[in-house]
Amino acid sequence: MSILINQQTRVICQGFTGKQGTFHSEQAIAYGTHFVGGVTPGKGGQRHLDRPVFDTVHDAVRETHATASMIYVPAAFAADAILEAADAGIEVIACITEGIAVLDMLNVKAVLAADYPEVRLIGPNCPGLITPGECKIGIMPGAIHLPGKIGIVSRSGTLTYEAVAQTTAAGLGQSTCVGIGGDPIHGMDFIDCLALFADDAQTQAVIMVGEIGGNAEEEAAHFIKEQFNKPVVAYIAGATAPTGKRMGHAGAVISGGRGSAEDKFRSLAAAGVHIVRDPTTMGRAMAELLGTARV
Amino acid sequence: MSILINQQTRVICQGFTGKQGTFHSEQAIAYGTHFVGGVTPGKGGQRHLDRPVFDTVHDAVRETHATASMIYVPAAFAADAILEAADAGIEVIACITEGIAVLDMLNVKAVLAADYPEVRLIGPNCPGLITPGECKIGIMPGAIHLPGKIGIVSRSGTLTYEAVAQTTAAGLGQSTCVGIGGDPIHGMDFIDCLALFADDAQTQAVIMVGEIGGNAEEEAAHFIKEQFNKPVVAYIAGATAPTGKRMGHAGAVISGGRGSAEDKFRSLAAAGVHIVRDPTTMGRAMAELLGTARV
Amino acid sequence: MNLHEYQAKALLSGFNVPVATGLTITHPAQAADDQLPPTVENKWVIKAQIHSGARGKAGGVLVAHSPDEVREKAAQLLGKTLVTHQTGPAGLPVHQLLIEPASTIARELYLALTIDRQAQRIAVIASTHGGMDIEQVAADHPNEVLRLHINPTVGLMGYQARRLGFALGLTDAALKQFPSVLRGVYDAFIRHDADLIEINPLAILSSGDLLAVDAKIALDGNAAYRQKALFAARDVTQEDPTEVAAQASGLNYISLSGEIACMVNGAGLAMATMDLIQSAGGSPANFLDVGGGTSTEKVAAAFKLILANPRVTAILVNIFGGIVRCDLIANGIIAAAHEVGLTLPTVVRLEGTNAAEGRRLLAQSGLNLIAENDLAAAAARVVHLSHTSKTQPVQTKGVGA
Amino acid sequence: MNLHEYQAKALLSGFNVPVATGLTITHPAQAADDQLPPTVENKWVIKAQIHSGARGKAGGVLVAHSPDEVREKAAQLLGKTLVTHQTGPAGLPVHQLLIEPASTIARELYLALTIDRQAQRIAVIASTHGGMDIEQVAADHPNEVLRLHINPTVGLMGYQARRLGFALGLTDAALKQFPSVLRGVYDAFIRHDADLIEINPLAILSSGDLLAVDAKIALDGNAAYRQKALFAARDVTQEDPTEVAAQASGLNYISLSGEIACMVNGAGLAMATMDLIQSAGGSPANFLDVGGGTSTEKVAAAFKLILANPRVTAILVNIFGGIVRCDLIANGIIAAAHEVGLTLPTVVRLEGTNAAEGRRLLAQSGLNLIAENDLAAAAARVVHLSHTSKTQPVQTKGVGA
Repeated sequence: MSILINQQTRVICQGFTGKQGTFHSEQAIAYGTHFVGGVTPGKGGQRHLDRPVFDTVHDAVRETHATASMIYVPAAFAADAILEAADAGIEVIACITEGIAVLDMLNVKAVLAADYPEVRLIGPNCPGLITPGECKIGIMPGAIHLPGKIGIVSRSGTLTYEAVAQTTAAGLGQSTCVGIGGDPIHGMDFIDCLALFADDAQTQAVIMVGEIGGNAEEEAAHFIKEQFNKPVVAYIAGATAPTGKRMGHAGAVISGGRGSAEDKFRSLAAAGVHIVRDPTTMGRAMAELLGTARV
Repeated sequence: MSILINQQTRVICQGFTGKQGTFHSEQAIAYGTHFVGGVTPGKGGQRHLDRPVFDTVHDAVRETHATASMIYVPAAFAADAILEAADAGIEVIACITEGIAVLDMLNVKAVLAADYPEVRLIGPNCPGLITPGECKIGIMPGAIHLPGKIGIVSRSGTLTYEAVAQTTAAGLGQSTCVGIGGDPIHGMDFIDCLALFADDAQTQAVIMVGEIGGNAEEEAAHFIKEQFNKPVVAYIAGATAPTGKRMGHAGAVISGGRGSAEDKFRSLAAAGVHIVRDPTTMGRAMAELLGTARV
Repeated sequence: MNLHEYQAKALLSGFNVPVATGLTITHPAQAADDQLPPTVENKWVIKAQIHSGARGKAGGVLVAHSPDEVREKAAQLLGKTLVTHQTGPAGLPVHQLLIEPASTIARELYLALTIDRQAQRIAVIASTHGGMDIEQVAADHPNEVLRLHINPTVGLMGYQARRLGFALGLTDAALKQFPSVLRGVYDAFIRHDADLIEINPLAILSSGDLLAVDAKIALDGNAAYRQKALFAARDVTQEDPTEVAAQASGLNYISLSGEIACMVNGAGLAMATMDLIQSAGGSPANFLDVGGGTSTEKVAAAFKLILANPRVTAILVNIFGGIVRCDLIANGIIAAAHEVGLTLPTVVRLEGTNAAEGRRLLAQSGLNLIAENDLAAAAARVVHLSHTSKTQPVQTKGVGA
Repeated sequence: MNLHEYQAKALLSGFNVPVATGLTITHPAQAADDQLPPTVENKWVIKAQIHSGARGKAGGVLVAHSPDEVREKAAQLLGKTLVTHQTGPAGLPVHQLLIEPASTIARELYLALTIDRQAQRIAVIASTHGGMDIEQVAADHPNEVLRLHINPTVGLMGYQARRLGFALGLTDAALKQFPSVLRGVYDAFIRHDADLIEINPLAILSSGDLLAVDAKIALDGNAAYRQKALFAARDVTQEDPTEVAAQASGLNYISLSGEIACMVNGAGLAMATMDLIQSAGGSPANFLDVGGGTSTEKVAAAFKLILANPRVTAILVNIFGGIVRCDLIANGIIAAAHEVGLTLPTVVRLEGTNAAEGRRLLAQSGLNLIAENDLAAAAARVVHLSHTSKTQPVQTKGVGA
């Protein structure tokens, strides 16, 4: 099953003919993704990577019946690209672009909520998402993944790869991995992903990778306690980060004593989540948890 | 039962101490409306019509637990007043004010949809609504009403009174009468009212009073055909109005051959609505229809 | 409120919409050699500034090939009354002309923004069929009229402009310019509370550049309080003088072609009254909504408007007193009837608050006012009186006239 | 990016937020008699312009009663380094002073706008407890911190401003002025892509008027491309020089107080690496995210930043090669190690794409680079090396130094 994307997902790329778009589209195609074309305004009618190029996402959807898009356009144009995809009927939009202004994202979220409530936005400033062996939309290295039973949802990029590599090493594999991104205003959140994992038969357990700052992990803890019944392993990065210092991701700021790693670990533990304080043990902890769960 | 408002409805007035607000608040109180106070910024703490005055709707709601508001503030401030009421938790907002700019109303509707989807806005540029014998919020003459079984929904003001007087004369009476207003962008529409009448045990049938222009009546016809099971009598004003001339209400413009009275009569008749072409026969037609219905 | 073409273009130009450099004149002498906009080929277009489209077919758009010819053609047009299919048979007077250099047009597009009340959004409408009536295009080629809606949170988005540009088949300079033109029109719409902005045609010149060759702007009357400069530029010579006078008195009046005048409170009831007159065999002379807070002065003003129409043979007053008390209305009618010297047969139907007292006052007034409680009967009566009135003069007991 | 108080006030003044007329100087002589802002009572306030609050307690705000005293106090402050509880022990240098006339303050309010990421809206925060740390107020008097959110479609509404004005207990002039002040702050926030605008205190003067006595603005770094003028006014003297240098190289570096440097790709993995160092008994010297498209130049720049910190005793490089291939990273590390003359013990963990080849390259490089496949082992190793390195110099086979 998996969530959000699978072998049937018809993927396009916005910013297709740019350097980033080209490279990651090539990777997606090489991974076996059902990749049907791309969009670069003004290059409609050309071919690129043996796929058609369109001037607009509407054209691309009309011609290819695409249902998912990965966005690599520059930050100044990314809000426009997200709304173009939504307006054209794209269901899953992964915006990889980093550096989008916060006010732009506030507007994007307001418009999505008002006009396109069904659209699933992943990111921005995220690695994207992958259903191993089926569909890769983003910048993650495909080779470390293994089709399997663990859903992974993470605010971090390379730290997601750790979780992936560890679950692959443990032979558990992944159902779908979603990097939700580190920006303060972003699309799908932990809870949105957990809700999908809850209904996905392939997903037997979830690894959640959080960061200091905000309170998305606390909200996720509440959700898990109330209505999520599969085992969850969680790690929160930033226990040693000093208060008030920015740690790369704009979202990762501890403000006013809230959002610390300790707060988050505590909330998650109280919700019955198996917390790990050592990021190298996520896969092992999950294997043990599922081993125990099987008894 | 009735819809939207009844004896329990706690009503305030925005623009309470103004000339219009004062007059219509007095009328509402005299009618027996559960009228709990009003709002005029800067006059908080005073009393008016033996009711408390508040600086803000939030204050009024906190102190009086008001659930409905009637708005008589000038057009330039009416959009603000509507959103203030919604933000303060008012459930039923009747905006009597006419002359609100269209762009203001576009924004009001967008914000209501996004942030206050439960709020019921009636108007603007409307006579308000009344549940006879229980609660009067608006400018309609209370005396012509009779508690009874007919729901009335109308785009017109005085023409609503015709429908009321006729159903009173016929001894049928009214459950609730809603004047939805004639502006191009407004709150509750025919369909919204019909949906409430459908679930209201007191309402046995509905009189719908439409006008030329727009296609709200055509949409209502579709709704009635699909899912409304009570008898409906409908009259559309403007059969003799020439194309393209404005007939007072900004909404009443025939544009491009659509929205004519004939179009509307035809749609409604096709939906099983009993149409009357003589506005003096709405009450009689309803009495006959219900007489027949009883057999 | 409508703007003239020259006003619309001046407004749009402020939002970087490309328009020709034009000269607006009210007298041929103003088109002096050194005032005329420069042209490449000594060719000017002279356009009558009236509140109507389809001016070309009505002879309202002329071409001249020399400054002398410009003045000659201008003299022909100024003071003329133009009748188009939009003006009605009375036509509209030409008091102002817009003189522009002629352009070499490669293609004509249609572009408009308006309020879509169903979508509750501002709608952009565009078509490759420019220079003709868009309603006709919509009827003939429904798939070639492009529509999209603007979310008020973000306004016009770049992708929307791009999408339309590609869909209109634009290339090169026009493709690059189009988003800025559309942005300008949108900004003008929002900033100035427009109901409609229509550029028809939006031309692609032979140079490849875009040019708004004609422009029409209608403004939201409800926003007059915050668009004072534009509303101050209203040209009432382009409107029905009776309707203008009505507005000045706070009345909503529209001239119609029949002979039975009516005076009603409420727009819906006024339309219903017209419908009743028609179905009773008469023909309404006007729509007249006296509104809510009806005073003696307003009623008097309303009678004056009605009586200024020589076709009127009878009057129907239909008041459903709500907040307004019928006795006060009756007093207003009586005072107004005296003031204006009412001689035409007048049927008065008063219903609602204090209706009985109102009827009593009318009956005792000594005026030729026929009270009818029943609206249907009132309509039948006024139609009957109208027919009688056409054949024989009516005796009145009024003090006036 | 943070603005100085004087920059923030100049910006806000352009949006009609009332601020005192001030003089900004970099040298005492600039505070000439005829340059000083006029005062009623010959009383000036001299404020150090540093990127920190709580300047008063740190001696950064002085009062003077004559122009001579102004210059004297200015001379005391300029060139000083101020340490507040927000600056860290190193403090911040004072290069600029803002001199304002002293005001007679009746009450102090707090007003701020910021992004509420949970509500996904701009939030307005206000309190009657002005002039103090709002987080402390929120802790002590949670009910006296007012919050409301702004819908992006309509922006700040009139009712919101009125409501806050009444809730703050404003009367008379202040009540009337407040909506315009809040509107100004909101417009400035939107127009200039702020992250935070804080006016603390917003004073009610004894005259009854409002005055922004202090102002703090932080801008959204992601919006730098469209706020060029403001970002050009960035004062890097107020920032950690290493962090500034890192940004110039496209690196994200934050100085910390420990002795084990780390170089990681990805912010989350970088934090996780710090956590691991700590739990292994070490203490991280920095946060360093080399980002995605890591080049030899970037790796070299990263090593230079790390080595510029004299406290560093060992280095942990942790790269999870995704799109970036580990063999390329290894080559970058080798080249950089040669270039900068790397002598400190360095543990390198390479994982992901082409990791094996990367490890082979490191092993053959002849450099003192210790490869560890396992991240936990790498952390333990670097902590061990760090302890050793403190007591005895490390022998390196490097070509540099």
